[in-house]
Amino acid sequence: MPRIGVFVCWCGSNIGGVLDCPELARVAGSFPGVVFSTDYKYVCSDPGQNLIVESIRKHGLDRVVVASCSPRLHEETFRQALRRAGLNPYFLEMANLREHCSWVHPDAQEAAQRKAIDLVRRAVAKAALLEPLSPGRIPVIKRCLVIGGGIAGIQAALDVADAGLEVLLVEREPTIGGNMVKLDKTFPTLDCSACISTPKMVAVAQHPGIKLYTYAEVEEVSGYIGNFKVRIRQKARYVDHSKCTGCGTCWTKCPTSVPDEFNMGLGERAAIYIPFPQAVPNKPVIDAAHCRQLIKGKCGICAKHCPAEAIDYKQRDEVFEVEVGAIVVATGFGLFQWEKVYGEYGYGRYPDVITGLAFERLVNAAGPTGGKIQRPSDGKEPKTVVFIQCVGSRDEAKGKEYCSRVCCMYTAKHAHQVLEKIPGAQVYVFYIDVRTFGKGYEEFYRRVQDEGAVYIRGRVSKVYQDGTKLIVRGADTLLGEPVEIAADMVVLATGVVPSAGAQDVARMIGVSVDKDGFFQEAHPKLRPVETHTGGIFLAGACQGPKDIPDTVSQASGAGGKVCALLLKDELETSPMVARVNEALCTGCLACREVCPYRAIQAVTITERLPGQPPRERVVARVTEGLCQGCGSCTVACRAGAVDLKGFTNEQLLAEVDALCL
Amino acid sequence: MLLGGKDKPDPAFLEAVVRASGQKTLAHCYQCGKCTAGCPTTFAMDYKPNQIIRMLQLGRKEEVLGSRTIWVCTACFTCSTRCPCNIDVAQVMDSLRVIARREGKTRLGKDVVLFNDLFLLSVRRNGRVFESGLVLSFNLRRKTFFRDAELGKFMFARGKLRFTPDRPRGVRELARLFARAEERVEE
Amino acid sequence: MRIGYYPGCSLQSSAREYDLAARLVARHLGVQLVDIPDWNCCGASAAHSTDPFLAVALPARNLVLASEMGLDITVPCAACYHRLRMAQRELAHDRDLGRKVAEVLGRPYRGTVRIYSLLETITGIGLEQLAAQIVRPLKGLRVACYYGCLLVRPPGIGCDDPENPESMDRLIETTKAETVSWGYKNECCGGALVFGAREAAFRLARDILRNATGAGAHAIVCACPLCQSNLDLRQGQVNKMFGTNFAVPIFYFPQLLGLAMGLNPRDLGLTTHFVDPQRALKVVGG
Amino acid sequence: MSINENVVVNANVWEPKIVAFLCNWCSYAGADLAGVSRLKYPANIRIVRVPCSSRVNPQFILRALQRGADGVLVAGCHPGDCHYVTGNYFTRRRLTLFKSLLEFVGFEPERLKVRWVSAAEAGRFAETVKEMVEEIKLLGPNRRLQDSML
Repeated sequence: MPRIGVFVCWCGSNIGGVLDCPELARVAGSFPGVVFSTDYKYVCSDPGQNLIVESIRKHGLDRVVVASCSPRLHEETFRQALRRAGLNPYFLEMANLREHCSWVHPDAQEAAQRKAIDLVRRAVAKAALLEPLSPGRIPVIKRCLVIGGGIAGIQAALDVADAGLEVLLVEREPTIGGNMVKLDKTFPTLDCSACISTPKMVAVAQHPGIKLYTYAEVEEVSGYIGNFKVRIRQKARYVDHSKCTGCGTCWTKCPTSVPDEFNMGLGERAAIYIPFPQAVPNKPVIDAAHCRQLIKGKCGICAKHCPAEAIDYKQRDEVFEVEVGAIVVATGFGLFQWEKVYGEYGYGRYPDVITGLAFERLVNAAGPTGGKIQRPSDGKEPKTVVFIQCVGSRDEAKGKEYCSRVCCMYTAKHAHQVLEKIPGAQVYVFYIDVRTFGKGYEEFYRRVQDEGAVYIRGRVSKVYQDGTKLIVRGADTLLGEPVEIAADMVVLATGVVPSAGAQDVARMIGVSVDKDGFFQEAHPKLRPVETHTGGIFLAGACQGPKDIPDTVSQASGAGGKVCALLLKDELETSPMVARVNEALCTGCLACREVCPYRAIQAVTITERLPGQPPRERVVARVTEGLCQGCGSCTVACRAGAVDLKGFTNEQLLAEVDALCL
Repeated sequence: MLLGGKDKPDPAFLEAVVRASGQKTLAHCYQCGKCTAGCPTTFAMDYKPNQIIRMLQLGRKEEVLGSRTIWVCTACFTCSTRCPCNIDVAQVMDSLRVIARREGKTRLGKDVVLFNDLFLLSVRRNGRVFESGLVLSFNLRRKTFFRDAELGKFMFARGKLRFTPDRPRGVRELARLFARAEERVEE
Repeated sequence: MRIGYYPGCSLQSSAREYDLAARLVARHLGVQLVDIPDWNCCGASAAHSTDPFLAVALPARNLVLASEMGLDITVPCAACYHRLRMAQRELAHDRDLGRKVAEVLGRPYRGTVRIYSLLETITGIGLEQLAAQIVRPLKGLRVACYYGCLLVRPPGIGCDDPENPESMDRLIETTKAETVSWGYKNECCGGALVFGAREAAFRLARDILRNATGAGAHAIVCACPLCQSNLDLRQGQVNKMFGTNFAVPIFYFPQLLGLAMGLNPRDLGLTTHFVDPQRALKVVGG
Repeated sequence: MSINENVVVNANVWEPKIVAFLCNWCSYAGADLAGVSRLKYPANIRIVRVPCSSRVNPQFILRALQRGADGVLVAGCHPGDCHYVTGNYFTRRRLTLFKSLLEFVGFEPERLKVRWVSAAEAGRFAETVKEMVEEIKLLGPNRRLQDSML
C-alpha cells in the first residue's frame, strides 16, 4: 500500500477565499492510502516546498498530491521538491483547485467545495497507482546533415562547422549557391549578389569541418533525434573530380548545346558544363540526358581533349549511408509556374514577357547578354518596360493566396536597374500594395520613385503581342481608369513557391508541410526554426518566402539549435512514452499506423513457451527516442498491449472512478 | 459612420446581392482593379466595376443601383474569369440589374430594359424571338423609326427577315413559366 | 453520329447562313443533326438580366425536350450554348429549382443531356478526318479566328481555354487557310449592347476589326450569330460612326470549312453577307 | 460552512456530473485560461488531463457513464493544430464512430460531446460547459448506462 501525502494550497485567497482548505485536507485524510494531509498558505513557496520535503521524510511518504494550481504551472517545481527529498519525481500528482475550481466558481462555494473534493480524490486515486519513471538517455552523434546548398544551407553549415562539429552538406545541383548566386544585385543596398555569396561558397568548400556533396540527393532518412541514418545518392558526374583540374577544355570542345538553366533558359551551355564560372566545386559534370556519348555512344570529344584524363563515361551513381545527430532542411524556393495558369499574360508564348529571375540574368554582367538589358525576341534594348507584381501571389484564383514578400522589393530594384542602364527608359510598375517590410526598404522604394519609375495601382488584366509591341492592359484604381501601355518588355514578379521536390523531402524526413507546401515550423512565433520532429530544423525559404537577411538569420538560428543539441553527449528523453507488453501483442501493428512519429517498429522476437518449441513472431516495439507520448497507439491497440507511461489505462480508469463516486 | 456616401449605407443590400449572385463573399476584394482593366466597356461606365464592388462592400445601395455601369455591362465574363479573389463580377452585375429593375431604378438603363422587356414579350408570345418584330417594336417605342431601316431593306433582300413568327406548340408551357416567374417576384 | 440540334432564334432569321452551312457541312461529315422538336428561345441576355427564374427555366425546357429525345445536343450559337450550360449548372447546384421547373412544365428534369457547342462537335470528328475531306484548299487566305466571350467564358462553362482558345484555329488550318495570331480573339464584340448602348457596341466592333486587319487577316471567322451580325451587318454603321473603311468579311466557321470541302458557296449562305466575301476569297481563286 | 451540510443539503436536488477529458496542450490550457480570465461556468464539470485527445479510449467514456457520469466531454486541439500533428484526426474518426455506436445501442448521443478548444479559447471552453450542462439537465440523469441498470 502506498503512503500518500496530500498538501492543500490556499494560494493566499485565490483558493482559500472560495474553498475551505483545512476541511479539504481533513476530508483528503480519509481517502484510501492517505497517511498525511495538511493545508498551507503557499505550497509553492520555499517554506511550502520544505514542508513537502520534511513531511516525506517524517511520515515516510512515497506518493505526493499537491492540490493547488494548474500542473502546467508548477508540476516541475514540485517534482524538484520530491527529487530533493530523494523520491522519484514522477511520484507527484496535482489537483487543479485554482484555475479549474476556485477562480471559475467563486459564487458557488458549496458546489465548488464538492468539486474540489472530487478533484483531490481523483489525484489521490491516480497517485496510488503512480510508477517510478526515469528519463531515457540516448547518445548523440555529433554530426549534422544540411539538405540544400543555397545561402541558407551554406550559412547553417558554416555556423555549425565553426562550432567544431562535423557537417555534411548535400546539394542536388552541380554547384552550391542556390538562387542567391543567380541574382545580380541585392536590395536595398545594391551590393553585387555574387560578390557577397561566392566567398561563402568557397569557405564551405575549404572548411575542414564540412564535407560537401554536390550533384547528390538524400534518398532515405530513418532514426530519431541524435541518431539519424541517412542514405545519400551521389549522382554520376562522368567526370573524376580527383583528376579534373577544372581547366575548361571539355566544355569549350563539347558539340552539344542546351538551354542554360542557370540563365533561366536565356543562354546555352554545353552537355559537359559548370553552371557558372564561380561554381563550387569548379569542376564540370556531364548532363547525361543530353550527352551524345551517353545517349548514342558516339562522340567522346571531351574525353579525347581532357588533358587530365578525368572523363569517365562508365561512372555510376554511388549510394552510401551516414549517421548524423541533427538535420537542417534548407531546400529553398522555386518560382511559381506562371506559364501554366496565366493565360491572360500569354501562357509564356511571348518571348519578351519574362520573369524577375530571368531579368536578373539579363542584367547580370556574367549573364547571357553581358549585362545589357535586351529583348529575348530581337536583342533590341527595350525603351518601355512594364513590371507586373503579384503574379502567382495574393491570387486565390490561381491557387496562391499568400504574399511572396520579396517581389515588391526586387521589382523596385529592377525598376532602378532599367532606369540606370537605359537612358530615357520608361518604367511602369503595376502593384496592388507595395510592401516594404525591412530595414531601408521603404527608403529604397522612394528612391526608385524619385528616379522616375511610375507606380500604377492596379492589376494587369491582359498582355498581348501587337506587332513588336506588347500591349499591357491594366487599371489605375486610384484614378478609376483603365490604362493601356505599349511596352517593349514585360517583367513578371513571379511568386515564390517551395522548390521542386520539397514535398518528397518532407515525406522522407517525416515533417509536415503547410497548405502551400512550405515546411511547417513547430510554432509560428516561438519555435520558428524547429519542426515537430526532434532534431530536424528549418532554414530559409523552404519554411516560407523570405529575403536574404531573414534567410541568413534563420539559418544561423538553425545552426545555433543544432549546436545546442549536438554539443551534448547524451539526450534525456521524456519518460512518458508508450510501451508494448510483448506477451500480449498480436503483431497486428495497428499502433504503427496511427503513430505520427514513426516511433513504432515491427520486430521479430523468439518466444519460448514451456513444453513448446521456440517460435518466432512479430511484435510492435516503441523507439523511445522518437515517441512523444501522445498515446494514440494505446487506443488503436485491440489487444490492450500498448500503454502510456504516466497516463496508463489503469491510472485513467481509477481517475474516472474517483470522479464518479 | 463612413463619410462620402450620398445615401445611408445598407448592409442588408450587400447581403442580398451576395446571396442572389451566389458569391461566397465580396469582402475579399482588395481593389486590384483587374476587373476594370479587362472590362471592354469601362469607357461608357460612370463607376468602374471595382468601384461597384467597393460600394457594395460599403452597402451604398442607391449609388450602385443608380449607376450606368450595370446597364453597359455586356456580361462577357472577362472580369469573372480573371478575378484573383474568385468573385463572379458578371453574376453580381446580373443580380444588380434584376434588383434595379424590380425596384424601378432603371433611369440610366431605359433602352436596355425596354429591349429586354420586348424580347421577353416576344418569347412569351411566340416561344421564340421574332427578330424583325422585336427590332420594329423597339424602334417604334423609342421613336427612332428609321434607325436601322437600311439594314432592314438589306436583310429582307437576303431572306434574313421574316414577316411571321413561328410558334412552337409549347407556348402554353412557356406561359406557365412566365407566370411562375412573376409569382416569384411578388413573393 | 446522331446528335440533337438546337438552332436558336437567330439562326432562323438574321443568321440563316450559319444554319444553312452548319446543316450542310454536318451532313457531308456524316453528322446527323436532329432538331429538338418544338424548342423555345433560351432567353439570351434579356432573361438573365430580368429574372433569375426565367434565365434558368427557358433553357431548362429545351433540356427537358432533349432528354426526352434521348440525345445529347449541339448548339451553333455561342450565346445559346452559354445560356444552356449556365442553366444546367445552376440546376445541378439547386435541386429545388429543378423541381420547380419540372413542376411548372409537368415534365421531369433529369440533367443528363450533354451540351456541346457546334465547334466542339465538328472538331470532335478529328482534325485528320476533316483534313481528308478538304478538296479545295484555301491556301493564301489569312483569317483571324474570333471566339468572343460566351463560347469560352466563364471557365468551366466555355468549351475552350478562356484566355487562349485554339480549337477553331486548328479546325480552320485543316482547310490550309492561314490563321493569324492576334490579341482580340477572346475580346467582347459588344453585340449585346447594340440596342442598349449602341456607341459602346460599335466601338468594341471597331477595335476587333482593327486588330484583326492589323494582324494581317483578310477575314474573320466566328462561331456566334451575335458576333457575326455586330461585325458584319453593322460594319457599315461602324465605318460611318468612326470614319473607318473596313471591308472585312465575317465568316461562320462551317462556311469556310464547307467551301474547302468543295460545297456550293450559295448553299453555304455565302451570298447573304453584308460585306461581300468574294474579294477576300479571290486570293484562293473563289 | 461545513462539508457535511454541503453534501446533505443538495442531496435530493439532482445536478448533472460531467467528466471531461482535456488534452494537455490546447483544451486543458484553454480551461486554465478560463480560470486566469475569471470566466464563470457551472461547477458540474470534472477534468481529467490527458496528453492528447487521441489518448482517450472509448472505454474510459463508457466507464464514466457506467459509474454515474451524466455526460462526457472530450476536447482537443483544433484539427490541423494538434500538438502531436495528427492525433486529433484519430480522435475525430474514433469518437464519431463511437458516438453512432452509442446511438445504435439506444443511448442518448448528446451525452458525449467532442469539441475542439484551443489554448486561447477560454470563452469557448466556458460556453461549451454551460451549453452541455443545460443540455444534460434537459435530458435528466443518465440511468441507461449506469451500473445499477445493467
